[in-house]
Amino acid sequence: ENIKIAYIDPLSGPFAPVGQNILNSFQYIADKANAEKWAGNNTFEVVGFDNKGSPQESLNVLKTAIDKGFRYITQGNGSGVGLALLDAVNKYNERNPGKEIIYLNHAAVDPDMTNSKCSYWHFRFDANSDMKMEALTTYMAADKTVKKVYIIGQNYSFGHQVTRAAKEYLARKRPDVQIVGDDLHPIGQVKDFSPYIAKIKASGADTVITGNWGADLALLVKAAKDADLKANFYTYYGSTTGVPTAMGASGIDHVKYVAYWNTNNETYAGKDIVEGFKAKYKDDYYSLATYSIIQAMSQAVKQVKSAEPAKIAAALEGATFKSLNGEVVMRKLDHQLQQPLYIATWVKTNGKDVKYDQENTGLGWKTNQKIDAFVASQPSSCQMKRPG
Amino acid sequence: MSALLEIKDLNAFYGKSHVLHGVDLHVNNSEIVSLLGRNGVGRSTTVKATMGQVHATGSVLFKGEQMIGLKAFQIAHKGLGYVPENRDIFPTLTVEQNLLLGEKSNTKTKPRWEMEDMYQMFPRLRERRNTLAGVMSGGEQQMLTLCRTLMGDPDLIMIDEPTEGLAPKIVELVAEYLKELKNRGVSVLLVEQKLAIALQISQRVYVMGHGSIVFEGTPEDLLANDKIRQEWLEV
Amino acid sequence: MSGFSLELKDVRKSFGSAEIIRGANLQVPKGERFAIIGPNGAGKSTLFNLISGRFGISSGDILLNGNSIRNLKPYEINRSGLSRSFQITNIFHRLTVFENLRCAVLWSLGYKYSFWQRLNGLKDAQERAEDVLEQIGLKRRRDVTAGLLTYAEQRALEIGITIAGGADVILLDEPTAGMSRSESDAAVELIRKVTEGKTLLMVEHDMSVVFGLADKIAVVVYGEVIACDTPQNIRNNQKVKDAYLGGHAPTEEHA
Amino acid sequence: MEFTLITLLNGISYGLLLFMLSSGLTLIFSMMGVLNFAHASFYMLGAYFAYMLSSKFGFWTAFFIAPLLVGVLGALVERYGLRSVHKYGHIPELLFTFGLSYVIVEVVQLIWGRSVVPYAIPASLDGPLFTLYTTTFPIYRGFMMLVALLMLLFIYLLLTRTRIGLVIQAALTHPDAVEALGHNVPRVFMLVFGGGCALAGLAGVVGGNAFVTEPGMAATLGSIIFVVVVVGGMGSLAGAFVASLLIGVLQTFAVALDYSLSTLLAKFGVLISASSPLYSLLSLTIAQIAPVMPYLLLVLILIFRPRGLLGTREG
Amino acid sequence: MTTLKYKPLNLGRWLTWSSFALILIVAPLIFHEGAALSLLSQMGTLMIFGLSFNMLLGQGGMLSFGHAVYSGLGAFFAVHAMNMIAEGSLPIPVSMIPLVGGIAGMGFGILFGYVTTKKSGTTFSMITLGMVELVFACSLMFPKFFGGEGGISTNRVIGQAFMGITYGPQIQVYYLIAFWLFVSAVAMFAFTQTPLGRMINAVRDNPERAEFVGYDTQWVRYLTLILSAFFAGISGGLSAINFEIVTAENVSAIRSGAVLLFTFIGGIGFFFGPLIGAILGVFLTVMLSDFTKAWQLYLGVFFILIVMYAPGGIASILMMNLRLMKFSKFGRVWPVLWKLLVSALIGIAGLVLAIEMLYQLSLESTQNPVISIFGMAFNSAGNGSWAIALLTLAAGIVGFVLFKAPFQKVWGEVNTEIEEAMRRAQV
Ligand SMILES: Nc1ncnc2c1ncn2[C@@H]1O[C@H](COP(=O)(O)OP(=O)(O)OP(=O)(O)O)[C@@H](O)[C@H]1O
Ligand SMILES: Nc1ncnc2c1ncn2[C@@H]1O[C@H](COP(=O)(O)OP(=O)(O)OP(=O)(O)O)[C@@H](O)[C@H]1O
Ligand SMILES: CC(C)C[C@H](N)C(=O)O
Ligand SMILES: [Mg+2]
Ligand SMILES: [Mg+2]
Repeated sequence: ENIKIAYIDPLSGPFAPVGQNILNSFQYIADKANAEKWAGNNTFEVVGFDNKGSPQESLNVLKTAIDKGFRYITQGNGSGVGLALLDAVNKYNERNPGKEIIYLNHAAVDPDMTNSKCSYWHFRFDANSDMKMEALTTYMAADKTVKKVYIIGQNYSFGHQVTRAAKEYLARKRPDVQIVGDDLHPIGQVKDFSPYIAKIKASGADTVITGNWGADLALLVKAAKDADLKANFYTYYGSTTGVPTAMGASGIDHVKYVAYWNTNNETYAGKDIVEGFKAKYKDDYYSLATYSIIQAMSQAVKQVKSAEPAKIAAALEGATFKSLNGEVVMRKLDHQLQQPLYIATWVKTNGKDVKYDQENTGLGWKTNQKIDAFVASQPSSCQMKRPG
Repeated sequence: MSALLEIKDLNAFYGKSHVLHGVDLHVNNSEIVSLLGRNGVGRSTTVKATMGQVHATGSVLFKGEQMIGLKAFQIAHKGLGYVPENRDIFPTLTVEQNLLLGEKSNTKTKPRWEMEDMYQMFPRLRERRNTLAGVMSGGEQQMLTLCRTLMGDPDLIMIDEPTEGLAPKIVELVAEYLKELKNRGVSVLLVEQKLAIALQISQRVYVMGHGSIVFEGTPEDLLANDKIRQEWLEV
Repeated sequence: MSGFSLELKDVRKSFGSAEIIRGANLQVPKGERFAIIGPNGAGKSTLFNLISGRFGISSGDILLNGNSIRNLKPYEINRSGLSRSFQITNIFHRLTVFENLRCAVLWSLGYKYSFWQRLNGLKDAQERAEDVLEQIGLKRRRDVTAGLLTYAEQRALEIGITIAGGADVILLDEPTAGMSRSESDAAVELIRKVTEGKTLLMVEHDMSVVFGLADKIAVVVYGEVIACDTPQNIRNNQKVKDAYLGGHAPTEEHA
Repeated sequence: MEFTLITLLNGISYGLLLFMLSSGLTLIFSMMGVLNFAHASFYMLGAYFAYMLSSKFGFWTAFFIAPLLVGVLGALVERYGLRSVHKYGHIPELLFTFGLSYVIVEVVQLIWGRSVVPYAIPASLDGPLFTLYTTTFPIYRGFMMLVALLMLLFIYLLLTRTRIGLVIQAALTHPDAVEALGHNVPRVFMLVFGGGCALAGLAGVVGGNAFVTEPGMAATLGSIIFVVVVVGGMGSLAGAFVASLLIGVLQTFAVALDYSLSTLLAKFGVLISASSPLYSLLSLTIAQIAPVMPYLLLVLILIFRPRGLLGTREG
Repeated sequence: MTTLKYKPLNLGRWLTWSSFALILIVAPLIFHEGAALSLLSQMGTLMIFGLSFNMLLGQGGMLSFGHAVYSGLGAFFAVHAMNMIAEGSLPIPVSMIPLVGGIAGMGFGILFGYVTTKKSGTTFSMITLGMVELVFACSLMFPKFFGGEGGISTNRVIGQAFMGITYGPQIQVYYLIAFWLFVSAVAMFAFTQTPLGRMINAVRDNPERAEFVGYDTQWVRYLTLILSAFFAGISGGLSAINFEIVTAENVSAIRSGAVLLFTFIGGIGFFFGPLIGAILGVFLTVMLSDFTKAWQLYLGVFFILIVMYAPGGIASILMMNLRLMKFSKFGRVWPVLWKLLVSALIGIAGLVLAIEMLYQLSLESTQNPVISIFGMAFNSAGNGSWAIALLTLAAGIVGFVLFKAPFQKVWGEVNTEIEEAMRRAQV
């Protein structure tokens, strides 16, 4: 049986680069899975649908996809969109019993989606922003030079979550650390961050935490360099398409990022994929979630011998499977994948612990620390409503 | 000597409606010629067509050169001046700027007129030199259009109803100035409603009816010819 | 209250530094036909603009039927019974002739901003418009888009719109400008007809029209009314001759 | 102190970039009456051309050639597009440029792809210009400011030393009459539009690497430059200049001010709690409303001074 | 638009309206497969939106860049109302939600309109532009009301089913929209036939003169805007029901631009222009983007072509040809017309092919270069298919150039003849 997954993400507009890269990743992994028969005789097909980055458009696209017979959708670029889809999927499944669809979330990391708004039909394969913040702050806690922290983020659900978490967790782990300021700026609109940098400078911060992604991150770092801001940047998305190029050498040594994976990991797990992907798409593979999703699906399909979402959902719950960052669990409680996290720093490639660069900059991510799943793990307030 | 302006078998069209049916007329050096006729017979169209502003066929020779097919600005550069009816002044510019636009950038010879002469002619304009032309009185606008064209130092000037909306006294003035133009060697093709003026100052007159010339001669001839007058001018 | 339809009391108007109207005084009795003449740029149209509320006046006062209309908005003045035409034709180009006139009558019939009545249901408006159409002799052009009318026809429509609202004080600015003799004769007749029993104030350079129509003539020079008298006396008034008429007294001189 | 100075400098340099963009727009807008919605797109083209050229022939070649290319492109657009629309009036003209902006973005993506291109600041202009206290001020920003000022000078001379401005203004209302006076109106229109676009292109050349060169760059600046033009006063170059600086500085400073009504009230001992009504309104900080400011300014200006700060005519 | 002579052949008008109603009723029966229903629903809402927009642009000559503010805010109020119904704190049926939107839109019409309509012309346009950006930026400042990036979602299946109508199934939503569309369209057309409706035309043509016949032009504009905002609000309310989510982009300049775009494509000169515009609009934005990544390019090019060659919009093209048929002259045009059309089609085919292959090469370089268009497979890497593309394109262009002149000639002749005929008819 051929399992069709609708990839609903921006394929045009400002966020298209990220969207396109992850779509390619999906298709690459799908091909690999089909070739290697991960799911026995079942095959995967990932089809891209352009949601133009808009929640409302996403719902249109969802309709179309459903009409075209898709039973699985995946999305990630933008928690705003994510929350909207989550809601729509729930409604659809209520109104069309027996025709349920499943939402495989590859990057929308707003914790609400696995807490207050958690849903039986939603599975998140990225680590939510609280987990990442947990890891980040744990790492920072060890670093005594961190004294004054500034938090800056995009003004939308995800940005808000990062700010909130940062404050809470730092207060818990390093009460001595002082939050000298926090800012929320309109997403994707600021072209000149120097005023923000001036502000950060004036605040005397030695460390900046930001959930910015895409151009918003690139410009931030660039402006920091221009004004010769010495502070370190702890980011979420330093590795997403476009950022490395824009950062260039300016980010060396003081830009870090936290994610569920790093190409230059301890064992270079997944290097064949990274190389293969680079060869095929002249682009970097960084979205491990694509791998995890296909992997998990394959296992579930094999297990229940059916591609019926209702059955698959049941199988995915609590499933344990092997991904490139190790043994991971799709927690039954809230459908949040429990997985280790990496913290890495932007440095020159050296062929030893930093083999792979990004976007041909000759610069890459050096793993500083791998945080085990249980450390990063977060409690969940999810009251999962299960069918029947 | 060959005429300064020689129009032969001029046909003009607005879109598809055929307005001029073979107009023939000519203007010699330094003479005033009037083009008379009732409303809507096509006098304005004749001058517009000559100026290349209406789609026309036939032949318009100016100084022996063919004007048909040229663009308006090219024709203007040949030394043909045109004062449109209904006061086409530039409302958003001041009086002085209006006059400035009249000047030709690439004139080899020293022009016959300076801004000063214009102000001499109509002191009213000097008083209002810095007001926006758009707010000027009807008559003032009329004066301005005339002067603006003169600034371009034309050898032949075609004037469409220059006296409309002018006070009787000014009308007489204008008549004087037209004579003055002629004395300075500028020919004039005058489209006029006011018969008295036209006959008083022009050497030859044409009468136009339904898109073609129905009479040519001296003012005296016209006064003598009641038939034409009744048929084509009065009611 | 005074028996004047319109009264100007020492009206002044300056644009920036230039004072254009310098204390104009004028009294127009009810039902009279008044002509205003004067050199170009004397301020005739400006006077009209002040009276009809297009510009506010700098000082002085204007009374319409005894009550001040000083610095009222044009529409307010129009509502209180004064209507004007323009020197440069000023109609609703994209509407048909009939619609032009109907728009002109709507307010006076009290339909105001109504959006709950069907136009075609408003019999009185229909009839009034049709009448005016008749009067200005454009019946056969009823459904032509106004922009396509010939110049003379547009002038006629201009007058039509002006009188349609049934105002009792009418201001006409050079109604026959650019018309040939025949047309302006017709226009004069039209004006005489439609302003029957109304107070008429008009600016005109065509002396034959002026002397043909006016009961009284006011002469404006440099923003002042230098004379206001019967046509006869005006014709013989030396001041006027010098300032305005010049050598030739009006005669039949038009093509 | 350091903060204030630096922020001021940043504000001014941002303002000057805005000016570089809006100057072209003002020219086109005031002279031809065309609201060129594609103006920011030409800015983008400038950046991309520069990126392309500089990677082959170095920055300085790009600096001079790219704007020309954009200018020529603009002229062509006028000649083969706008001109035929002109007779239909301003709305169609505006809509034409509106559609054009769609097309340009797409074409750019077709040629250079959807993501950021590495259009870098030339080494010769990289690095700090001077250091204020501890903050460095990059050379490139200084360079940007210089270019903007030169541009201002150039346009000013062009407009005051030639009649071109008059011709176009007149041609707006009475093209026939202007032609009859011996001016080649179509050509002048073409030059102006081309010139305006070239200016936008130049802005792109210097702005593109100061910030990022990506397909979205047009959209983000698109409407703000309209604000500048209108606030400054349509057709007033000086106005555009003042407005650019004003908005530049205003926005830059606003970002930095974390005061809100509630902080103000707090000064008077009134404490606003999250529960109290209008909390979300009262607790809005100036920094948060920074993005709105230009538009707020726009609306206010248009209501109270419709012809703009230094504008001469309305609408 | 009302400057067209609507001869009082009211029979004809009855026919038009009842057939309109009929179409609305049967449409879903014809197009039922796939996403057709949701497309129809979107068209419906966009139609109301477009018509209301044209009240300003077509009727009043007011070019607004911010019309989405009214539909958008209407939508937000509608969505909050629905959530309140869900909580049971608001006892009204879902069918009435559009009215909530309408009233909200109207309210903001009263608020903003008072400011914007103080001015007309470019100034008006600019103020509306500023206003829409303002409201949009506010949407991020008041997440409580606007729901920030993600917007506000709702559930339309609320309150007890009334005669089995739950609004769960799309078809029921469609008919709700169709109903409101019909009502609004009738109302808006009726408006053009009222004193205010006529005066707004007058104000458009010559505001000054309008003042001198007793009308306060600002009030005329203001009232018209309020009414138009009301209908915009209704369309907003409907879209809230249809999508069950309302986001900031509903009040954005982009949305406002879109309605301008489509209304113009449809034709602002005719009352029904926006209807056509809406249909095309949905096709171009929603469907096309499913078929090709180049949709924005096509949209832009198409729009530009319309602006350049048919500024009257599709509606005017339609009417032109209808007129030909009415005067039974179409026969004369057809022989030259079809050649032109055919060559145009060929050219377009070639162009599309080229563009698609280009996209494949530059953006999908990694996918396999073979794409299938018009049911045929083309290898965007191979010269063969490029040759085909360019040849077809060239052929099309040549044909077009060849047949353009004769067509224009005949077209001009025929139309002048008709105008002559009409003039004679009048005189
Ligand atoms: N733009 C136009 N489109 C169509 N027909 C026109 C146009 N301008 C003038 N006409 C027609 O062409 C004919 C001649 O017009 P023209 O203006 O030359 O008359 P005229 O002799 O100048 O009369 P007038 O005293 O009104 O100036 C008239 O019947 C007029 O209706
Ligand atoms: N808005 C304005 N600003 C400045 N000056 C003005 C304005 N309006 C009119 N004027 C000036 O006022 C003077 C009188 O103008 P007005 O139009 O009243 O003259 P008029 O008597 O109607 O002359 P004509 O008989 O030529 O129409 C003119 O010199 C004109 O330039
Ligand atoms: C693709 C990611 C940058 C999306 C982001 N993490 C979000 O949740 O909004
Ligand atoms: Mg004429
Ligand atoms: Mg006057």
